[in-house]
Amino acid sequence: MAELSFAALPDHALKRVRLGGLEAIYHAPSGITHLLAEPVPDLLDALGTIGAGRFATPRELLGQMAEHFDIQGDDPAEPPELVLGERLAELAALGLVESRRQA
Amino acid sequence: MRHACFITVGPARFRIGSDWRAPIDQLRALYSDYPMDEVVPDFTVRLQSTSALRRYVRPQVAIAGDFMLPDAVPLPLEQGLLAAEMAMNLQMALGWRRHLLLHASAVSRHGRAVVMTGVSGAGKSTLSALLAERGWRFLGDEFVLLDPDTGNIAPFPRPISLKNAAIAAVEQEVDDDTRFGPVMRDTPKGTIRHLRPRAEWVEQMARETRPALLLFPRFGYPRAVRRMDEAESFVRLTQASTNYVALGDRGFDALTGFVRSVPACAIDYADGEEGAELVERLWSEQGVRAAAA
Amino acid sequence: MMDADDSKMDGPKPADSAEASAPASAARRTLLIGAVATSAVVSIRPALAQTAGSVLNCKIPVPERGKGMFIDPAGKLVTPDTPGAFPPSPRDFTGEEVRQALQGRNLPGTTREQSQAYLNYIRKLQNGQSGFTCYASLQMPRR
Amino acid sequence: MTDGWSVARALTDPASVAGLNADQWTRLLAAARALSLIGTLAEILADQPLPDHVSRVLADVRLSNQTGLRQALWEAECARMALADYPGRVVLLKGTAFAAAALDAARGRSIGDLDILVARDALDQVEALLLQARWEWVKPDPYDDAYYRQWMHELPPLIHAERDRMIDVHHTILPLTARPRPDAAALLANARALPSGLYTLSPADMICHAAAHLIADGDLSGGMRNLWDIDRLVRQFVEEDAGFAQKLEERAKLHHLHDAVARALRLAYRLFGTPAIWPIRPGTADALFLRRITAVDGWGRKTRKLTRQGFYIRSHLLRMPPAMLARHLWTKWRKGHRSQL
Repeated sequence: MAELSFAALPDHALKRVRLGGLEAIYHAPSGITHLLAEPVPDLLDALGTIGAGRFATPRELLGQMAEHFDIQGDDPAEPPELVLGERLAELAALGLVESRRQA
Repeated sequence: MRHACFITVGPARFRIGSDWRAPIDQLRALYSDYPMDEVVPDFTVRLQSTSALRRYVRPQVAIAGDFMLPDAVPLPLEQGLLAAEMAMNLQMALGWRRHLLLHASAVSRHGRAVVMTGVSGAGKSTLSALLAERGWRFLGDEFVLLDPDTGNIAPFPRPISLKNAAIAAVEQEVDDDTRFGPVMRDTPKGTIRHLRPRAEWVEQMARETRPALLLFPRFGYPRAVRRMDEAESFVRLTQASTNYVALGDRGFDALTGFVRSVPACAIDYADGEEGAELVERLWSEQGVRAAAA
Repeated sequence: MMDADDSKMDGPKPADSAEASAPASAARRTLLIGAVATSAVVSIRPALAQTAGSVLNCKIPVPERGKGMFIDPAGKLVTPDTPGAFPPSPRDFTGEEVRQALQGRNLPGTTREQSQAYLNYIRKLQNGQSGFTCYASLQMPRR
Repeated sequence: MTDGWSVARALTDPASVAGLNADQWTRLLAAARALSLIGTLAEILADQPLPDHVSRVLADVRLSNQTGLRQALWEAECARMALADYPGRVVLLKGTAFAAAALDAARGRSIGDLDILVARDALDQVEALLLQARWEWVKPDPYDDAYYRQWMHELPPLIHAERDRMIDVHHTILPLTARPRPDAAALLANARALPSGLYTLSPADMICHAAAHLIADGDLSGGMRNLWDIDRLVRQFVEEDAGFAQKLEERAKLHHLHDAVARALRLAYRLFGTPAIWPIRPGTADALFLRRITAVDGWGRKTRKLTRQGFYIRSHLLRMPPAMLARHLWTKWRKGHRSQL
């Protein structure tokens, strides 16, 4: 089955500003502003740590984030990498992260 | 066009053309303190008849110009002045790029400004008019122009558009009757009367001020004050700005910078008197805090 | 197949990760990534029309002229024979009338139910339809 | 010289603005806005010495150009993502295509909706993918919908639920009711790939499309900007390919658009001095076309009402055979639709 992997955008593509408990983000390619709540900024940070343009699967990202975070989905029976993949795909649809299909 | 005039307000220059004389005469009277040189304008506004016949028979003023909107309904010629004001606002709303435009009023004291934003009818216009009669400098009642480079506010002191009950309330405060424009009844927004800003505010309209307080007033509710956090202010202001998206990252920088540097409150008040008093109180609390910092 | 990118994970910056977990932020946090996180992104929509409309005398036809369709209680356009549907409004509403109706008043010349149906129609207006710009102008967020 | 002609002069000879006084500038800017050429004018004059205030006005316009360009390219990217699972070619048209291919014609051009061309038998699939990616129907009216699907060269317009931007999905470049029948399959087959995986029309087809749009399809209301597109495209393509005139000839014949292209080239030559890549013969009614195209005054008002009305009816005649036009107007009329000029 084809699986998506994800990568952070280059630094110049995003402007991020903390506003109280939220984060405002300006996406340069679209000119669209989004307001982000937890856990989105952390997801972006985690991908950013891997490096812009370096693709990682949700499982790989999960492994890396596990150093700092306890990751929880709605249902313990659901594999967390699947849930994380859904979240990342949503961000990819907005252009906030890059995605590509793995062979 | 047959009749025309030029008007400069703050940094913006308008050329207004009309098929009729009356609206131009009214504009000249209302804007007598403003520069009226024939310069290359930022915007052209046209007040034109809806058809050749309608120029003479129950004349209707269609609003047109560099920037136009669908759904605009023509106004009867008696409301031509209102049509001109609307058309000028429309040009700013759709075409201005030098500042981040906020649908808000503003007054200042000692070079520091209170910005008041809210939907039509929230009372921002009346509040600014009342405060301006009590020692504040009037910066504008329709648009606040935020300079993306400096974070300052460029005054845009148009004649204040008073509506319905607010007309009587402000008439009580202003001694000089010549500052009022004609009363226009049965407009789409009810009765409207313009108040000319004092000549000194117009003379000072090139002088920018620093924003110090952001308020979201709401008129006609029991008195209440609520601190508003940066994110909520930010989202509300994106919706109160007509050119936020058009300015791209400059708009983002300007607006995030603004909400992070200026404290914000939502205020409810029952009448203009209470509103003005609330603003004064918040202002002095703000001043104490600023001085302590 | 999941290993395909592992090589990429090796190279990067274990050092950086170590820095990221430096003392100040050493506390572990719980991150909820379930469906609730779907609403963690709000995109700011252009408000171009807003002030423009509010400073302008605008009108909203219900429904768009010449459609010949009725409006059901949910505001959807339906054929005239649909039970419970209301006929098109004989006149356009002004922005001000719609604003007041959104605050609880009836649209002029309508019954309560009719007014609600019309308002539901107006709420569904999209850019490009008559009256959209006008309606958009009434959409300043309220608390 | 009318104000439409002054705009043409400023565009083709930027140095000529040096002598303009304030009144002439005022009229020029208003006319350029009304013709949707202010963005182009701002870019063309970017390096000219200008009076202070003119230069500030045009700097603002250039900012707007940037915003427009960014939005147009992003919409194309969104369509690309939405249609990633569609195996056929997705061809960008008009302004977005010029921008995506970084053609001279894109400089300062205002870009409206996103227009794409796909194979006719793929319409259902493309429509389904777009709906899945949150585009929605604009028009709820079944008559309009049926009319579009049966007779027009595009799906009824879709609008994105969140970004409020429209997309027009075409399967050919003229309505099926129009007399010239461009070869849609050939348009797709000759399309040029962009690095993104999207396509643009081939250079010759681009000109055929612009000419079809101007002459055969439109009521000429955007005529001057259309001719400017053609001017820029011709200049660039001729420079890049010495055999371009010949290729254009072949493609124009293939698409039954030879007359339209010939007319467009003549008008562009007269208005903008576009290189005469085909022999210029005097054409009937060229003068009338030019009168219509330049009909704007220094206040930005469209002038010459009669000429314009004539062209409006003409645009309908060209799109539909008379009997069908009658039926269309009848249906519209019965439904109380008032066509607007």
